[in-house]
Amino acid sequence: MIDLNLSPNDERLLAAVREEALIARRYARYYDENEHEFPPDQLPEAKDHPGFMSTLGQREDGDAGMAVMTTLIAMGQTWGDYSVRMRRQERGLGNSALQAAGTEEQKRKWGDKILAMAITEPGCGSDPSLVRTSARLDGDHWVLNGEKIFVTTGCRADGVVVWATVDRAAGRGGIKSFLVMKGTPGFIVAHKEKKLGIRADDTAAYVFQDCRIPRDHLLGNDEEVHRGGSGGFKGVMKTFNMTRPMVAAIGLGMAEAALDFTRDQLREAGVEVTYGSTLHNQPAAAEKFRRLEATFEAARLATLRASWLADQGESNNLEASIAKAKAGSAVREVTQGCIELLGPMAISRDHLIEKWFRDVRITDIYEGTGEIQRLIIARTILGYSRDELK
Amino acid sequence: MIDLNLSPNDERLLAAVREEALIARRYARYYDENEHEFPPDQLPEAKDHPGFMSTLGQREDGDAGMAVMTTLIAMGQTWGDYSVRMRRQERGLGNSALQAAGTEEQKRKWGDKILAMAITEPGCGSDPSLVRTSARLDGDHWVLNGEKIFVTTGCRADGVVVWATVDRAAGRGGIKSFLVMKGTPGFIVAHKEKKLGIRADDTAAYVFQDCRIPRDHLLGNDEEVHRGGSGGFKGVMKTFNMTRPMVAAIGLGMAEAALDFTRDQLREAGVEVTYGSTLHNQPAAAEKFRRLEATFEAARLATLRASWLADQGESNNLEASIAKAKAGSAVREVTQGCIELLGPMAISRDHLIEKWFRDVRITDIYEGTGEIQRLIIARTILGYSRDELK
Amino acid sequence: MISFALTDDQQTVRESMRGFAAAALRPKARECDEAAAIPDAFYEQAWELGLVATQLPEAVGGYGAPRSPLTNAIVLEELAYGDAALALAAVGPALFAYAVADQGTAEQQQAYLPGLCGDRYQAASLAVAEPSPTFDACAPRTTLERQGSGYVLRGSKCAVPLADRAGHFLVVAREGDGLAAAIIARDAAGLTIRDDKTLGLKALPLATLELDGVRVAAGDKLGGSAGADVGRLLAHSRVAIAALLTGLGRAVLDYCIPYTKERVAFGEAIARKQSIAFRLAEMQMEVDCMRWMTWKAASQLEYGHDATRAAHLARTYTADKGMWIADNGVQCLGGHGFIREHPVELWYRNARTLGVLEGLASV
Amino acid sequence: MISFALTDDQQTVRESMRGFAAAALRPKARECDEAAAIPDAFYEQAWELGLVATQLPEAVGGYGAPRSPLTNAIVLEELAYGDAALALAAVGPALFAYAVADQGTAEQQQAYLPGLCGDRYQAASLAVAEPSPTFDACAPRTTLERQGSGYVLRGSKCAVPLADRAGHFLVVAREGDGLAAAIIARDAAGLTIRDDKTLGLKALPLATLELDGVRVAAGDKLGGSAGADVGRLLAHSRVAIAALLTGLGRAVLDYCIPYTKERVAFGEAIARKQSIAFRLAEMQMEVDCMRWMTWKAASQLEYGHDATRAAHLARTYTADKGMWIADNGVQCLGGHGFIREHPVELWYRNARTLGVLEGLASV
Repeated sequence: MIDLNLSPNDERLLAAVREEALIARRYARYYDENEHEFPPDQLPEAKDHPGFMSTLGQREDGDAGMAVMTTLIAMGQTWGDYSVRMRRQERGLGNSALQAAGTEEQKRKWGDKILAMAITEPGCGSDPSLVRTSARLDGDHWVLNGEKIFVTTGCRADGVVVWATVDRAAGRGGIKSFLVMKGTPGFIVAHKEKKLGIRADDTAAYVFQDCRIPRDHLLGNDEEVHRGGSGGFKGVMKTFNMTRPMVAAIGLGMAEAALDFTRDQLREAGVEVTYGSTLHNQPAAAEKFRRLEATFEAARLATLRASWLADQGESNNLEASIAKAKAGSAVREVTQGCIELLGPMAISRDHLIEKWFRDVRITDIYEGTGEIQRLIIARTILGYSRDELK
Repeated sequence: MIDLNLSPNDERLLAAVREEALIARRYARYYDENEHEFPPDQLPEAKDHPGFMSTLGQREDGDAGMAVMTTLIAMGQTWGDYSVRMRRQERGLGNSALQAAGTEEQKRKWGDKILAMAITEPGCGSDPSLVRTSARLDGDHWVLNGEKIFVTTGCRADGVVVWATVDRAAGRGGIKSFLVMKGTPGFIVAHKEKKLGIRADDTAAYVFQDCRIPRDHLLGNDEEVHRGGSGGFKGVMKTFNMTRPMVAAIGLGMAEAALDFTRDQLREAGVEVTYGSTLHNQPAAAEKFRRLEATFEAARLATLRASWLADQGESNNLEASIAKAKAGSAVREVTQGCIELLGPMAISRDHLIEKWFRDVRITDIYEGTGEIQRLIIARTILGYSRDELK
Repeated sequence: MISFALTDDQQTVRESMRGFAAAALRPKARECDEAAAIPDAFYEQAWELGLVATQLPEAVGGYGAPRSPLTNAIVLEELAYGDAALALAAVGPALFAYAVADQGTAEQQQAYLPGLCGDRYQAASLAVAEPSPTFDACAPRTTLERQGSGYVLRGSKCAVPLADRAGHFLVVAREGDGLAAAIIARDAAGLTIRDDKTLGLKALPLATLELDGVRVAAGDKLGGSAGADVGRLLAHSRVAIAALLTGLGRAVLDYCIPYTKERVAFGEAIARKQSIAFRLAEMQMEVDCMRWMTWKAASQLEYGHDATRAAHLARTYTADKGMWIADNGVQCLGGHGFIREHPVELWYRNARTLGVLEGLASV
Repeated sequence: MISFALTDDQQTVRESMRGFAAAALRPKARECDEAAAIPDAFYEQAWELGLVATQLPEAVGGYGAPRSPLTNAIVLEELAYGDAALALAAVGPALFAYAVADQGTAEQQQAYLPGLCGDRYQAASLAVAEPSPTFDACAPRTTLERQGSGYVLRGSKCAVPLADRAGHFLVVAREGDGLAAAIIARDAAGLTIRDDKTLGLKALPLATLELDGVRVAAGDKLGGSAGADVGRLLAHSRVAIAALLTGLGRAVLDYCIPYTKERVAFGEAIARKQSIAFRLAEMQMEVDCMRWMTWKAASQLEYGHDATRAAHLARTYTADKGMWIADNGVQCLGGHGFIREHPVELWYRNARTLGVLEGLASV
């Protein structure tokens, strides 16, 4: 049965998420201005605050599925701030990779650690087949050499899932992922990058210099090199289907914050956004606001669609890319448009909207740029292979 | 000295052009609804009407150059209608090709004829190097075989400049243009196409079956086949630099008609478009109108820029493509937007705006699609060859 | 609950509508557009599907299936995938029927619905749009005023579907500061009907109604003296148009994919150029978004929430993106997109037409 | 006459400004943005170019060159190509100086202009923008009211450039139903100046002026009792911002071209992908259009026509396209576009900031 309305139970839960988010929002400016610092694992307010997880309680009939709910919770949290949380989340992207491609033993051993994921290198953007970081087998150890950049939560994670090639000649088939824990000799964590936005977030650069790790740190323990075909690469790629709707949701939460702020400001100034009447006789500001709202709503629904498919256990490769690509452009349009609507006041750092404008810009860039997502969508609908459409 | 204001003398001339255009506009609907007919060579009103050329008089200091003026006159004429004119224009695209690439003798011989230009074939869109129509030398005659489509003014022209290859192996270097007069055996003119818009215009399809023409009908008489390089192709390509700003102007004239109609209708309904005050407290309709107006103005200026360069005798290959590409998208945005502004009344065939919406759609398609223009622009600014950027 | 799952019934309906659109609509679309007419046989053929009667109460001769804006949104998308003009001809009478069924008094239902549940095609229509440059469905210029025991209608309406054959019209008008809808017969004194010639939907009979003091019996104001929620009625029609535009958008995309894969330029299929491939990807993104925006509004109607905002946003969004998709469809075909041998130029006209009209259909 | 031809003087000025921007602005842009400050040495260095004094009358110590909005539009494009914040610091005092020279009384010119023609950098500024969510330059909330022999100013202004060092401010306010501009000194009673921290143009000193009943002498209303054409003053500032956005847009494009030609992905330079190449082509188209829109408005000012409409359209157009270009500049660089090692993220912030402010510069 089609229903795109939230259940009362889910409404309650998301209200609790937003309540925490509003508290976290108080710290947003501080960590934006002090980018060398990290937000605490837990905010001072946490002690008097049960946390929304406690209000999750029993899922009831008519409640949304877990993937959908996770997406909506992420949206609610970033409605407060991208980086600051009442309590720090316990997982990184590497954990998803571990779940997707790790052996049972590996999941037991590292499941409780916070794992980042290191894919991008200075030489390769969103093209994983250009990975230069190498892994050489030396007795019972792998020896890693290479550089990684744009590693999300890379500074504070306990360890990382690194993409490296065991045989460059084999192309994508030679790419494997390895688990490396912090403190391993030869694993150097460079300072976090100075960025346009999401400054409190840690985005690290890694260097591996003859970094030796035990042989069984190869994720999935599949040492066979697949010639031609994508091979073990598939496993790690799975991660993307899980992360793209999340990344979309993270951006949309901030875009929604911008819309809410703008609506409130306009209302206080006497411009009420109403619905029903078409273009004419309406204030231009209200009409423009409604267009931005529609764009946001479309991206939000595309994201829920991708997550819902995941809940159904159905493939969502196409829909995950649609969600990511649509959100990537929607959040730019929305935050740019809100600042245009509010004018001079909106570019002041006395308000957070200028920060949301900077923060959301990452959405269309990381975890596969908008261009990469469109490639995936086009290949899918055209039935083209990677070689037929580059 | 930079000056983008028209001189009083040019204002007068263009006012006269518009006066004729308004008379021609009375016939626009009839020839749209009766697409098998052609507008007369001269309207009944012509006899009581001197025609704007008579008011051209002496050019004064401070008047615009001829290329600019020709562009503005074309804009003024299509402000009335795409096809209907007080007096039929005496030139086709083939005439431009003749001027650009013909020998003095050929110009003398065919200069007073109306010549269409036949480039596109069923198999090739905007890629002239795919021309299949062949020209074989047989004694003192060329023998043409092949098909052409989308030949503008193809039905009523006295003759045509046809692109054909004398040596397919030579690629672009083998492409030559030939003059074929109506009535030549083996030159079949098919019915004009049924189109979305510009229905009164004649767009013909040609078939050449062993069509024999004298050897000296080869434009420029250059029989040498240039291997590799574009060779004789360059001559015919020149034509494009002359036609692109014209094509832009033709579309912009109709877009301006749509803007003027919309402004008048809104005013009558009590929505005044004013300037100065920004977004807020303005009616949404007025704000949207101003955006359309700005887009139109930008395309108009880009077109004048390309024509002005021609007047200076400077190369305008880049600017001609910018004008064509910008106008191609601007006229779509403007006419689509005007109908949105006026709502239900605008889709009625009691008004011409729905016709302008259909007519302008050709602008981004013929004489090189918007995609081709962007290719040309990109190659120019990137310094890429045809092979480096396809 | 957040769910995109069709019921089994909805899946069945979607399949059968898809089949009907492919067999009876798409093949006729061009011919009907050129002739600016739809053969009577088509009306009867469509009528046999019982599209209108299905969701009308058994008491008036309907099949008594529950009213489902969601199911209807699915039906309209599939029919418009075939052809929007023929789709509107097929479901037109629902405009009047659903409004009366949802908001009419018992007497009104008994008086007007049985005729729409018969074996032969019966038309009735809704009059919303007006020929004013600042038309706003929520602020019509047409007025309904008390006069004696009844009311009187003054104003003019345009683009009224099926006006050439409708037995009755439901006319939306301003009553004092509010909105009302009144039922009038086609032979009512003071009513003149004039055919509209339009940019798109040419095959669909559309007309202007001149209402020169047309009398309305007291009992013929929708909902009786209590009146009706006209905003809700408009929401139903806006969601319907959003669904039609979604179907049209999908039709354009599905036509461009094989075409651009076959069409060769500069040595390879143009679909392999990023400029085309990325555009197709964008079309796919927007067709999806259009559908979800439509479903969101439809599900608010379905479950009795206020759908004013969602219907408004869905309408605006689908009008914009539908136009964008049709425009790019023409561009993907280049010169062929401008020729009436291919359907994209038809979709280009229909997209703009659907984008500015109101009250063409109902969910 | 329709001409795009620069005079010889204009070509010389353009070349020298291009050189100055490359040598003194672009290399300092990042450092100044991170420090949110401009070294005093830069102000003096820029002052030596005589940008402000050149077009001021000799009678007040200027070089007496004719006022030329077109020349100034060319200068601003070139300086903004280097860096918009530093450009605004360099030409800031012209905001006040040109307004007084164009519309001030003889007394006002004698009183305030000589100080701006000296050997050392002297700041004076213009206050237009206000911190209201519905700010409209033509309908300010700040008021100028008669009081005794003079006037009194009430309200608040924001994003006032060089407010940290300006000796005088020209404040735009509503006077009755019309607009007026009044000159006040920085030490005027009732005036409080508070630094603004902003999204972009971080290096440029911007501040909020609280005007708590600031007294204005009768002779300090711009144009005297007759008042001034404030609309024309605003047009001068809008054309200036349009010129700055044009320079910024060109800077983005010229940075992306070599970058995308060097950057390799999937085996070839990304500039060879149509998705990138066509975007660059679109940027080139819009940079050109932005310039012509700016020149159109500037040439109306230059030749004494009413430039209200052209300035409004140029401002709106360049704000939209400047934002679009900067946004795509970031996208062309991918992850590197988000890092503060490259200038595109700076241009992204500056484009949005320039797009919503008024009264930052004047032509």
